[in-house]
Amino acid sequence: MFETFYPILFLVIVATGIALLLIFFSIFFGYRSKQGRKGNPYECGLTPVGTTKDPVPVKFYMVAILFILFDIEVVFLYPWAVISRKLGVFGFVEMLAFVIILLVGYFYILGRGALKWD
Amino acid sequence: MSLDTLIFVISVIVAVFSATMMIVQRNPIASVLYLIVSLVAQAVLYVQLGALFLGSILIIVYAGAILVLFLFIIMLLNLRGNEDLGEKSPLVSQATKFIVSILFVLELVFVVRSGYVAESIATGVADTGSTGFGSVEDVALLLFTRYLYPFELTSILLLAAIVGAVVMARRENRDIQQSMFVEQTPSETFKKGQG
Amino acid sequence: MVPVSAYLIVAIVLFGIGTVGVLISRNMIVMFMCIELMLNAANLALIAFSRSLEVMDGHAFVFLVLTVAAAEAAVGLAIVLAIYRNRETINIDRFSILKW
Amino acid sequence: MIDYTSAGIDFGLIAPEIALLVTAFVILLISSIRRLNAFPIYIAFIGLVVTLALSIQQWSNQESGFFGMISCDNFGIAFKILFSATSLLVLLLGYRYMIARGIDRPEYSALLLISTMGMMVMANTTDLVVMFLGLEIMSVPLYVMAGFARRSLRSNEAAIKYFMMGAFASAFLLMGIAFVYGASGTTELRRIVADISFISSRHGAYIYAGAALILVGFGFKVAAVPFHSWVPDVYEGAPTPVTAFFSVAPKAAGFAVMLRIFLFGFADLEILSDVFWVLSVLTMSVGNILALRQGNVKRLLAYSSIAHAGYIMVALAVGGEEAVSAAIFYLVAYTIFNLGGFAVVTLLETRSGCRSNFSELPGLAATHPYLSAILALFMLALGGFPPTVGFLGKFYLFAAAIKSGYIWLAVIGVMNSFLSVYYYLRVVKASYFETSDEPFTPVSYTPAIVAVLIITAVGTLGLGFFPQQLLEFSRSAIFAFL
Repeated sequence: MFETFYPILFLVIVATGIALLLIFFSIFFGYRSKQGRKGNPYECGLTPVGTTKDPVPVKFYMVAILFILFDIEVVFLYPWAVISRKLGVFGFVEMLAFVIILLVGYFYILGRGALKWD
Repeated sequence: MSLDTLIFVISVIVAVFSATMMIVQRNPIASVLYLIVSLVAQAVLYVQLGALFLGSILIIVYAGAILVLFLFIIMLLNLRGNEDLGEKSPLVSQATKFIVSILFVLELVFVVRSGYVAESIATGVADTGSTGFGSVEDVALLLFTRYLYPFELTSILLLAAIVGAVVMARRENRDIQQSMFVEQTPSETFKKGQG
Repeated sequence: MVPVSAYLIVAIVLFGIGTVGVLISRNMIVMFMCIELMLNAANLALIAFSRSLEVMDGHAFVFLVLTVAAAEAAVGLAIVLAIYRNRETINIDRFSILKW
Repeated sequence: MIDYTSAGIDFGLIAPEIALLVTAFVILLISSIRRLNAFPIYIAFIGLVVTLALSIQQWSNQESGFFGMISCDNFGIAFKILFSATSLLVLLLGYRYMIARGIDRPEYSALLLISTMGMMVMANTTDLVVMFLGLEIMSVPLYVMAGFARRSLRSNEAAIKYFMMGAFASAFLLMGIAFVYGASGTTELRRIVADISFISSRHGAYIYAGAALILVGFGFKVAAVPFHSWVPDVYEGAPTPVTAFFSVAPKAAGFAVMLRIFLFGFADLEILSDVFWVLSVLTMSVGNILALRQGNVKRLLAYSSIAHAGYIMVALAVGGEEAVSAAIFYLVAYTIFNLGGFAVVTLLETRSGCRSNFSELPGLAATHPYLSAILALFMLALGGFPPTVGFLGKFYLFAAAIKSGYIWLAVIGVMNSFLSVYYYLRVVKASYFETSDEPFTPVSYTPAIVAVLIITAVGTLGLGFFPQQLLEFSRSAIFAFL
């Protein structure tokens, strides 16, 4: 009774298989030489600057937090879209209210310059 | 030992093991990754219980977005788990907390065992997709008619969260000349690193 | 076949692990993640009950609870960030300036 | 097509909530365009006055709407009136303090309105799903308001502690709702009440576990004793107007929902009244005992709010219409004189560099006779002295307890009130009879806070002498669906 899931299972197995295979080949058959600049992190050929330890500037988090909240809005749209034809005008007005309330939030963010990238 | 029970046992072991590992970890990045693994295992349990749509939502939205936000914030705050966390709280208080929680769990497990649970699910669980249980259609139908009011309430909750997140996390220079409350301005090292 | 009560017991065990995590962990973010784990355990219990009742209400409610968890996570992390900018520590115990 | 005739989509039911929402939207949109300091406060004031009028006008039209998710009865409307009046007073109370602290951001009034709306949603439904969402809509703005003074470490600590406690309580509440749903097959309290006998016979274990978990969840929210450890730090860390709001409105909302769930939903589970008996005695005594040694008026009011939660829990232990109306009477009275007390504390703390410690009180009576008189009045009301409405509140509560046979509970309650009189009078003694060398820094009044002081003082004394109006109000505010 799991027939419906065999394709997904197969996909997962093949994907992980290929990934592991590649790693396995590069470890065991790869030519190894550890000297000079080869060990530096690759920064498109430029000489690498700074270390991986210095903190990421704080202003990136604002985008991340607001992404989560608007991601939830999109997730509500998905089941609504599935039955929007059956709900008709009632469903449309319902989702309109939902989106308008979040639009107020969006205009608030724009106005307050929360996403300003000075 | 049918396939169904096998999958159940495997995902339970993975879920419980990674949940405990999450707590024990010193490095918060490893904790987040263990929590993601635990959630994926729970999603398998959701699917086994017939909640196909919710299982996928759990992985896409929850493990995919929210826990990635946790990871992002941990990277942002540059936590390596090596901060000095002050002295460990006394062993006695930790032990009592542990025992209290174990008793609490045993109490609830006893409640479940004695409770009467309709065994109707003895029939195959996964193939219920066809009988209209757990598919997107049914959840959506219910969500947008009977749960109309809670649905609109969630948009207000999201608005409150947006305003809250902007207020708390936005950098305001007006704050710098602050009130008498300020006992300590942000330490020098942090200012330099603010970028 | 796996009876529903098995799923309930798993939900309760995860809930217990979350409670232990909240009480014992000393890093704010790990404590926060344990609360999220508890919320998910409650979701699992809801779905298990909804399965045994053959009623879909549990699913709609879990869908709404995921929204609540997301909103809580966003606000909670914003507060943690505000704290971190004021002070460098995330350790919950060191916050004792208000001890009576 | 789906028919919506039976849906009962009637916007009249949620008119006050919509008014609050629209006001919050206007504030948010305008504040995002221009930085006008006083503007949001005026809009919020107008919005709250409109909301108050709408909820009063809604009185006694008992119906349920939105697929049964909203049950708008006198009980809910009474709390709508209480919440809008409370947030109106808190808005006026805090305006001057926020400017002095430099944290008068426009979002403050918007968050206050959204939180009030969440409370109204909580109090006006018999569906556990909507209660949970209303609780979250109430709590999220409060977490942010607690940490509003972002640059102050105390405020940050208050925010994170309140957040962790709140989220922890919501997880327990959700697990409780899951168990109740599992036992009864529905989250609708009315259908649970309908077949409670069948449920408790077949799924007895589940319903009790669910009730216990819900009780733990709300225990945190209402700061009952075993779950009260977060209260002093959060109440003292948060800005004073926010603490005033904390100590009154979320507590009233928590009790509104607890009254609905435990006295209406699970009325037949006898063991619950014994649990509440123990809880209320514990909360009263520990709250009072801890308040004895406080050196700061703000912390003292925090512990006294725990003790008052214990008094109100007497109604939950006793049960029945008499107790519910006594609880509503007490909640209204407590809101009046507690907000008054916090108005005085806010005045004292607005002076730069001053906290509301006992050491700073001497000389208050000498320099500000009226202010110290009002402070003394509020302290007497909190202690439950006869002329004030505080005495009547406790009187009706304990009378209801005695009438239904809870003699010992009433006796312990009275003893606790006597114990509490001691620390309330310490405040009066400090401001009147003690003297200190350094001069008392003068307090600056604004029309808004003077209005709050007058309203609360007149309310405390007036209702003390003529309580019929409030008594009638709380008598008719019983569940319509009992």
